[in-house]
Amino acid sequence: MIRSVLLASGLAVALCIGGLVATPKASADEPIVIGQALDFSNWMLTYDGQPQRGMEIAVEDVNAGDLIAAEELGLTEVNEAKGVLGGRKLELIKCDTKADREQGAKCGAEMVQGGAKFAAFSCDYDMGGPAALQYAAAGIVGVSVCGSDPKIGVQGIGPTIFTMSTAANAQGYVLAEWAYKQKGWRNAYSLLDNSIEYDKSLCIGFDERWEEMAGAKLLGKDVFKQDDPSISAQITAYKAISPEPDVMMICSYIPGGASALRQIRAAGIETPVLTSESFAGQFWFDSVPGLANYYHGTHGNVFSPENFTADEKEFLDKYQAKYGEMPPSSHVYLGYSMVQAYVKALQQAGTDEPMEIVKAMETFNDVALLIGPTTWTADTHIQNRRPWTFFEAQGDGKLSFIEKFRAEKAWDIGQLKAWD
Amino acid sequence: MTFFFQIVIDAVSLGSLYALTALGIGLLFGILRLINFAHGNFITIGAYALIVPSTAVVATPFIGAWAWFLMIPAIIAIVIVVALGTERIAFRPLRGANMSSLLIASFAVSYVLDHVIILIFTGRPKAVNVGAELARHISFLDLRVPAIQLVTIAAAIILLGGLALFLKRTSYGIQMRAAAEDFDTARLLGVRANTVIALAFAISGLLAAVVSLIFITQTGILSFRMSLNLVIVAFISTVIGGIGSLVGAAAGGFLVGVASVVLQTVLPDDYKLTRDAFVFGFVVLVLIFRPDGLIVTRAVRERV
Amino acid sequence: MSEAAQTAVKDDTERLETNAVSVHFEGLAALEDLSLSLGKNEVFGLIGPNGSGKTTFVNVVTGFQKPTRGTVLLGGLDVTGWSAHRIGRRGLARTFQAVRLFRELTVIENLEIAAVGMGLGRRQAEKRAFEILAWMAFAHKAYDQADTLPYGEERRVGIGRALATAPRFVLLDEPAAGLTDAECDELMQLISRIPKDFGCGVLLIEHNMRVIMGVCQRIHVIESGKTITEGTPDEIQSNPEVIRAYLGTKSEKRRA
Amino acid sequence: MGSVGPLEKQLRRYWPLLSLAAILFVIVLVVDATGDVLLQRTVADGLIKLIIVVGIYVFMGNSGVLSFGSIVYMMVGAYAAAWMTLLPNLKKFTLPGLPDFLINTQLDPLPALILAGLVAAVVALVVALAIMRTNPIAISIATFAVLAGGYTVYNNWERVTLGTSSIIGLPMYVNMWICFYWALIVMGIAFFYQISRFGLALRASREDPVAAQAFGINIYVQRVIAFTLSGFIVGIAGVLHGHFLGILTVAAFWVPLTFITLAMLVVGGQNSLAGAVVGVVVITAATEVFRQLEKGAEIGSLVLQFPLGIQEIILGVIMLLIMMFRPAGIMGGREIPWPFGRPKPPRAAVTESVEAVEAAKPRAGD
Repeated sequence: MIRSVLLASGLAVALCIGGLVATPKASADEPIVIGQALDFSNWMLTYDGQPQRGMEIAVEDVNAGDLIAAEELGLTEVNEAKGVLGGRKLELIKCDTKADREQGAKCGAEMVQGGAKFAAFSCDYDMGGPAALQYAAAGIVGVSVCGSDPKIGVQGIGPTIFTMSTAANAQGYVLAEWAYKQKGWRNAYSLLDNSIEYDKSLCIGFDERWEEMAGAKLLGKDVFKQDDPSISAQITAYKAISPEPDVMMICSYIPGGASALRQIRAAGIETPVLTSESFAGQFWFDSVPGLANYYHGTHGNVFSPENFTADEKEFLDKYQAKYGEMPPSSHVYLGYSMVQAYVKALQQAGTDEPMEIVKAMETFNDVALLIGPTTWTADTHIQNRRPWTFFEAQGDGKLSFIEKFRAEKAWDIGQLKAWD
Repeated sequence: MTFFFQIVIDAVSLGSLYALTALGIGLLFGILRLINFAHGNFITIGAYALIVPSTAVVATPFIGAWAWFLMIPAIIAIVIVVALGTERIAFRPLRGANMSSLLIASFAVSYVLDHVIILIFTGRPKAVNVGAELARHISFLDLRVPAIQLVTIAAAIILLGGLALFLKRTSYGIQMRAAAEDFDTARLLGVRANTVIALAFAISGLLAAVVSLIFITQTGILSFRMSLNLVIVAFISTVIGGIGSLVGAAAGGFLVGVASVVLQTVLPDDYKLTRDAFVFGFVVLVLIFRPDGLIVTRAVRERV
Repeated sequence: MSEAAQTAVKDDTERLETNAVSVHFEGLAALEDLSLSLGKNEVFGLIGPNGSGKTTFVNVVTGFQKPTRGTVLLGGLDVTGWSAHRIGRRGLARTFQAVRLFRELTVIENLEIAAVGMGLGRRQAEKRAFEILAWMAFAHKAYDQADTLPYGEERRVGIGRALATAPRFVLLDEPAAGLTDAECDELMQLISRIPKDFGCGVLLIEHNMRVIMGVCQRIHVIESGKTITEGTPDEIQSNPEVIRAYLGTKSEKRRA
Repeated sequence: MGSVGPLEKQLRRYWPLLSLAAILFVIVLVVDATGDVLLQRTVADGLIKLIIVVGIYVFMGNSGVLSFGSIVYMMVGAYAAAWMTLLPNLKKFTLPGLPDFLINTQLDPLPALILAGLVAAVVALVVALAIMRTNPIAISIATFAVLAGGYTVYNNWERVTLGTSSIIGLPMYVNMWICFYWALIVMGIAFFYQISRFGLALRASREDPVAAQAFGINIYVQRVIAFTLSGFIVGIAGVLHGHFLGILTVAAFWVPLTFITLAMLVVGGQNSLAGAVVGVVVITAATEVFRQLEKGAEIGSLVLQFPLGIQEIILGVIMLLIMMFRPAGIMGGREIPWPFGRPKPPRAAVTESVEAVEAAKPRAGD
């Protein structure tokens, strides 16, 4: 009994000692610290992992004076000085959120305490939110590596919070416009996995834009859940739809999305399927053997070497040299671009004071980062019209580049103004 | 009419999958009062055994590449070994502990196995294509039915029938039934606890392996969280069916599966999202009005 | 003399009665037309061979079993079919064959619970519990955990627990089972003091003939769920039917 | 023997509570003195878990009925507090499904917290009235079914909970000390309940339901009381959780949190308040130590570092080992004992006891 109490107190004391860490103080000669409160080990790794690696490479590049597209971004002096603001090095500090909210908040606080004035947080709004709130409370710049919920940012968490990604509703817009204009489809059907907010916003955006366009009809929609072992009931319902839709928009993510697609194709439904970034590349293609009539829109191209731009090629060579493989998804560009954006903002502001960085970032207007033209304004800290890269799979087990496509109509983030 | 039969088959096959899972959980729950959340890990491990252990993003098939007559016994054997291993290492030392200790132990086992999977394979989902021919639809009359649904139904019938015969006809089966109804009395009557319990774990491993193969044929994708939902549903089914009653467990699983499909079909769009709330609401009602489940055994009656 | 005992109302008119109680299980009669009645100033014995229906009778009287026919009256009030806890609150306390102490609680808590169950607050309950413990010379073990007690003491606590409810009647279900002779003597001593000190009638169900004969004023004998006879210890001991049905065949039970 | 003063008697009576409070106070004080913000967050988070666990304990520990679904009351409390504390303007646009009176009011943290706890208590009461009549196993499963049902409803009730999205804009006033005060209050509630006649009656039903009924205890009523109280406490934990993180997501209130909190209770020992507290302290401390080790810790010249992801495996194994070697939990169902000897019965009772023995002697030969 007493032993138990002693054990408990002993652990508590160990806890106290374990927690005593020195706090580094920043000065002009010391490195500029960039925080990473990301999932390094749990299921969010699928989304956080690649941007995390992109950031690593970017930081190495800055410190080695080898930043991609330095000239276009007006950052040649960074490369010459092998560092930012006249030679200060960048340094990454990391914390594993383990896809856990409390741990996420703790990681956020840890980044602040570690001296970061610019820090990344998880893709998802609900997973990344706790860390972002810590950043916002401390007044440092927080950027989501790939969060697509428009409530991230000024409208939601706070004035210093940004995301690298495109709003999910805007992704729905660009997918709808592409399907309508480039493929000439008119009858659509949307299948929503309602387990996360991203997918809901995506399908809302798609449905909304689709029904606006002349002659386009939404013949039906249905829902399923990420962890449903079978979607046979939905398939049976789909088969009853007449005429057969031209395109099936699936708003889901891997693994549930791959499972749904396998069942759909196995049911003999060969309707063209359209998906967005959350289907995260082609690593899951074994799930749907001989996948054809599959169209996928995402941030950029890591799949079709013959279509790489010079910048992409330069980056992917570095990636391969460092990690010995090709990145599984274009999310990796988001991480690199985040550091590019920070460096540009630092140079522009001439200081690492967070509010100055925010002001600099809010002047970005189609700045050509690796991920593509990036725009932030005082009330929009998310992309709503960045070009989207389209691929198809036609039974050959890989994604082939089709084109980059930019939506005509930007999704209006003004709907969220009420959050202020 | 075709539509109707299609729905019936959808419902029966999902019901069969749940029934097989519920049976695996119900068996141990009946005998040991163990809510074995690690049952989900048995299913997950069976699926992961199909691919080469590696942290690479794209999975390489391992056992999944073998011919089916080698693959199926191999997966079954692996899962049975895992099930027996957890029994020997984790649950046997806890024999006689109360229900909450057992529950927490099974949670701990499940937690450890989850993270072993993460450590070996990472938390990223992995694709594997097994039984693609079965996933395809076959036609008869006007119906187009995925072969896997028929396989699921057939597997459920064969395994339930086989288990029923085993329990009725063999001496181990009779001992196991006695243990499920009243473990203490059964022990007094000379039932060998270790053997019967190990056997029960082996059977639950067998059932998990079959569910694993069906599941993966259906979905083609692996993730360490893949069977949590399945296990929750199966566990609830066990209770609806009647604690300690194996027929009840299977029937409960079947009922929940059918109810899910029917609700998914008949509910208006706005309410489809809350489908599960209806299912769970139904569960609460059953528990209130028939607290011992639909099939009552002696196991739940309190003796004065 | 304890306060509880002093304030107990010695109202002889209150009785515990059963009228033609019958219990049938799937057509088989476990009890058939059993009627008996006891007052608050006596120790009343109920005996019968194994399987004669004693346990069923106990369950009926205490509300754990509904009779198929017949009524149970407690102080004139019909309590037939009441739930166990209501009957308990009405003034019928009991012990159990299996003792059934609250094992992880202390002795004093076991007694307090009984008092609390009657609606007393914690402090009053504690006071009463100590009075009972004092009465049965057991206060020194008040803070022992119940599952650490030897068997004989467990039974004693069981009786104390029943008395802590300030009952009108107490039903003792085989309190002497498994006790040594010395412990039996102490037990008889204790039981015989209950009616006088607490104004509480005792219904004693027991196998041990020495205990039954030693403390009961009247004894009711049943066999196969039916009454054989009722009378004083002397009458019972000389009744040939009883000797045939019970004493004769179960003489080995007399451990005296 | 020596006389037992009234002060000592009171101290002894409240010792199980006082000793636990003292342990926590020391931990909080030391952590506060380090000035380490991260450590303070860890402790605050641990204290919120402690409130949850104590809440679960109030029902589960005293009744012996496994409660699987307590986290749903945490969710109810958390959202209720959010509805009461968010800016009216924000609510009008984001949570239009709320009734007008809720949209238009904005309460201070403290009244909101208490009201939200009461809302959770009322929900728990309604559930308890429905399910507590059945047998213990059915009750456990029913509590879980209620959790699953509530989770689904909140996950889809867009206009009131924002569904799968997260509510933000909650005032973030919660810090370690506030968590500590509430932990004390909640432990006090749990302790006074436990020594009250209601707690005693429920514990009796845990030990032996049949005997408890025979002694006038209405198990149904006692379970309902405890479950309601438990809902209140867990609801408060929900409020603190929301205002600590500043963000609310339905997905947070699901199986993982259910399991970790149950594990803390059972590992500590579900039958005593000390078990609940010790379980939380031990698991929180162990998790934190492993987390530090995962980052790499220098011990002398030795650098210890766990591979990523192994801390969970070790934690799971430790939990299993505790279950094996102390199936009743670390505390084994006991409270922290008074360090200065066993309690003594009132002298009067002992004296009388002796007299009774004396009085009995001559009659023993009858």
